[in-house]
Amino acid sequence: MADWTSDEMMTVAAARALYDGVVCFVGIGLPSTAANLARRTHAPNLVLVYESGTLGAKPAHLPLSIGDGVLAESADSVITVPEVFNYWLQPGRVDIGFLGAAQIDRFANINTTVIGGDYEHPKIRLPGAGGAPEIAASCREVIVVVRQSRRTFTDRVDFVTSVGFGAGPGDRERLGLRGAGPRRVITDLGVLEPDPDTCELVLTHLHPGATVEQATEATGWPLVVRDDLAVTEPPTGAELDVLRALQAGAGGRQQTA
Amino acid sequence: MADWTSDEMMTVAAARALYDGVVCFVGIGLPSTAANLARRTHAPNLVLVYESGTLGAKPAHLPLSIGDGVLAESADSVITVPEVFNYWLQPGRVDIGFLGAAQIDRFANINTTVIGGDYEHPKIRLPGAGGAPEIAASCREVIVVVRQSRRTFTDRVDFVTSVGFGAGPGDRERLGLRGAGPRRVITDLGVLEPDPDTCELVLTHLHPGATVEQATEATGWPLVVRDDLAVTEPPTGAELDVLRALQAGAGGRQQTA
Amino acid sequence: MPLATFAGLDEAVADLVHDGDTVALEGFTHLIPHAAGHEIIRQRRTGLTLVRMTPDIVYDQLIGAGCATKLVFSWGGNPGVGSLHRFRDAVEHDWPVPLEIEEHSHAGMANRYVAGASGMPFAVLRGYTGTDLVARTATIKTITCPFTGEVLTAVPAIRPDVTVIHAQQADRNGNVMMWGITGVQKEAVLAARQALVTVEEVVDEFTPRPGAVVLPNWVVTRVAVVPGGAHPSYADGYSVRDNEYYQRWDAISRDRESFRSWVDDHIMRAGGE
Amino acid sequence: MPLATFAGLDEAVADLVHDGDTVALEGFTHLIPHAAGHEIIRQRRTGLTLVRMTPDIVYDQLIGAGCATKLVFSWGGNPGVGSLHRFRDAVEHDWPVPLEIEEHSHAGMANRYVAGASGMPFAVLRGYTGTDLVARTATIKTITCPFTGEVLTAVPAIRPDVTVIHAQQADRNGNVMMWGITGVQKEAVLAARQALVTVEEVVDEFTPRPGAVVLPNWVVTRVAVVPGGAHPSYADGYSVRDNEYYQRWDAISRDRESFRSWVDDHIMRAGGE
Repeated sequence: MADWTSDEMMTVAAARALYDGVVCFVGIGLPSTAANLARRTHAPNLVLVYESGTLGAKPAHLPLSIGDGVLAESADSVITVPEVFNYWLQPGRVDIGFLGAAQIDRFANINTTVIGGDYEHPKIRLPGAGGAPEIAASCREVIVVVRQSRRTFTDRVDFVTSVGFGAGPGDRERLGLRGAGPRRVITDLGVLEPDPDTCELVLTHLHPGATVEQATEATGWPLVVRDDLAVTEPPTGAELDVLRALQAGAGGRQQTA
Repeated sequence: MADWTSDEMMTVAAARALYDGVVCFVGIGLPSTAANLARRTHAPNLVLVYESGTLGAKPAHLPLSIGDGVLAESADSVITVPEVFNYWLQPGRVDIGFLGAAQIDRFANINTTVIGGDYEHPKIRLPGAGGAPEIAASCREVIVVVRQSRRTFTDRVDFVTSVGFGAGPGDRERLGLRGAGPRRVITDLGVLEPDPDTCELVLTHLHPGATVEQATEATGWPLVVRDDLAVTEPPTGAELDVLRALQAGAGGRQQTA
Repeated sequence: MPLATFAGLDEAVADLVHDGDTVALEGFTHLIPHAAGHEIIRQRRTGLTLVRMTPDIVYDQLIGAGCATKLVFSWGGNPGVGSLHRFRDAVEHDWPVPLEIEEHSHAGMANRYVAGASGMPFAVLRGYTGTDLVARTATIKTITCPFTGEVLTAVPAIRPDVTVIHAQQADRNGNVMMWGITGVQKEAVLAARQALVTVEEVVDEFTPRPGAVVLPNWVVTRVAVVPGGAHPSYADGYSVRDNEYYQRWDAISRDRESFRSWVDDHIMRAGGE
Repeated sequence: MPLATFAGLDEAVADLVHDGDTVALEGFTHLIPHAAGHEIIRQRRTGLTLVRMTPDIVYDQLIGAGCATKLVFSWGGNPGVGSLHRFRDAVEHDWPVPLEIEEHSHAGMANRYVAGASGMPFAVLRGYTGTDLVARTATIKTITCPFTGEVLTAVPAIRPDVTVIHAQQADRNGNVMMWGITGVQKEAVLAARQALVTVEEVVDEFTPRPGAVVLPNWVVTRVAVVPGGAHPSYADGYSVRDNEYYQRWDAISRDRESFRSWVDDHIMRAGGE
């Protein structure tokens, strides 16, 4: 019985996907946790960009919102929201964009808009696009972090909010999207990566304890498993210590300030 | 014999053209002198905007350049040059724009680009447009300050750098220029204003001591003199005191700082 | 040009916000003008087109109270908590009234405000390409670069009838200063025909601060002094974000009746803020 | 991404500025990178396309020294003094070499830098309409709003091979901070493929300041420490503008021979700054 949860494994795997010194566009929640974990472990020079306008934020604790005071105080520079998108994201200055998803399909297209029904009267109205469409288009590469389930991993998304590989090979180029698109999808079960030829998401890593059957069961299309399927290194004690300290201290200052 | 010069009269007349509380786009030189004179006399709430990015500058002494430190230190807000033009001038937030001219024609079109020869090899290469074309287009109204001579007041300018009334009535509307255009042209001899019907510059004021003959002689087109030709009030002692103090102190801080 | 004048929040909202207006309340997590939103509910405004990049609980409240018939936005959620239940109920079940939506991305909305602030009818960006938003949102079109032939995206300017923001300070002349994360508020104010600013306090003179944004009194219409007017959002230097409130809102807003009694107790009977 | 590195000014110019490059030296009266301009002359660069909103005496020097074959600009004069005699001599009499000009307005140039910084091929503005610049400058075109049908003006992005600016401070990691009037320098740096920044000094840590602009080390290529590198322009907090120098330049530059001997004495023999 592992002494860590599948969510902790997912967060640690996401943190490891960030190399030191890259510029990372961070959304609140798990991406922010993973990015701050990476900055405190193997990637001390990670540059965090939050869409609220903080460039190079170095929060002493996990921010609970995209606009926490701690982000502004610790940033190299606080800029306007139009500048974040026009001067920094749009020209391709951001190396890695972190995205979540309510639905993701076999070509890594993402839906965060509506599920079921029709657009005007959907069964589930989701928050919408936010910064995601342009993050997915303009970052040099994208990492998706999402819990794996048949409801989430659908053959086709109900609504394309952010483009992964569209309908397959060549679509990003046809659409003139400058970034390379999703490089990996990190879940609570393992890691999926786009097949270099088909652009379809295939299973490349299983987290310790997870099985191919679980992953297949949690995927809404016939999941291809790569021959060289690897097992993720389990979280190290150091990673877990930092992660749990981060989460214990989350927003602490907010309460006490 | 007047105890003031024609340049002092011109500057005082320009200052009087600024009402209290208006927003004024100021270029360096005589316009800046006139605007600062107005702010120290009848228009204490005049808002000075310099193209270097200082909104609401209140210089303690006359700046010698558009980007003097004293402008930034005394401004309500220092903004970027793109913001000056896009957020403040372009939307028509500036009431009055002050322009000079190397040539000005009967329809108040202004040339600050080239004189004589052809464009590639002109007889005289002037500095060029700077902010003038958009100041002339977007300010609610424009005031031109220029010494009057036959070389400067030409029937047609060699090059239209900034549009006054184009070829005559209706042209500004046809061009989609949103400001009203030149309201008056203040010279060392008097004041010219566009005729409401023809848009042609006609003589409406003479400064004390100047004659219609001088004005006609110094104008490159048959100068129409308005029936109700008025004589400008001479500079008051107070105006001259403030003006001379301003000019004596010009840039003083620059030297001593 | 007309200069900003001071007024009570109730008077300012009565003057500047009318039924059917297009109204933008901006503030990016920080400096969200909640008190002004509550006053709009209190004055029972209807038929509003509400504009905001990140409609969160203040818009959930306005929508649930029936003030809005249209929402122009790019992300509608309770940050860090989950759904906006009143927003969802309006879109999914037309309760209390049908809510038309005009949906964009953050990049598109930010550029629409920039175009409005710049006196331009539209803005150009790299955005939306390949997404289903292009088909769903009429205010997304393509435009071709006249120099390179490249095809890009155009979005129209946003020009609110009134923009409402919360700032830290005004001086006695009605100039406004805000600092910290200032988001898109300057553009939202400059894009609007009129602007209402609620402030924490009035000071004799501004102290220059790193990252401070000053809005001169000739681009502000009314200033209302409302200490804590951003709560449960915060004002850097004056308050911290009340994260529990955002969490509590999830339960309050889940159910129509509990929402209605919250409005009665906390807005209608509460009186001005 | 590659991070800024420190180098001597001579080495930095040798690395980043090549014959035939498009080079922008920016600085709006304040923070003009004169020393870097002199180093470019010293290294006898030729065939440069020089870009600058307000070419003043540093560009008069570069042009007179024969470094440039094209100038992209919006106002070329000696502020508060008069003509740029070397610029005029080049345009009027092809001396020392013919100078092609691409002439814009300030609004157009500012927007061209914004487009470059934004990764866009062009920018849209209200500008130039009715002026003779439209016929003379190929990089001014019209564009129609896809929503309103209104006809506006388009100008292409400026993308310099290298932008050179002067700032007050760098920290030891090569991040750059400038304050005071910062003009269009941020946009000019972000629009360029590479950026060279000369600074007054290196500090351990930046002190946050009102109006300060910070350029992170991942958008700067080289930092060269050149105290007084803006002279006769100034660096707020370090120096004041040397207005006499601008006045003296009028006489020095009026005559080809006096200019040439000035270059020999003050640039070539002077050695690095």
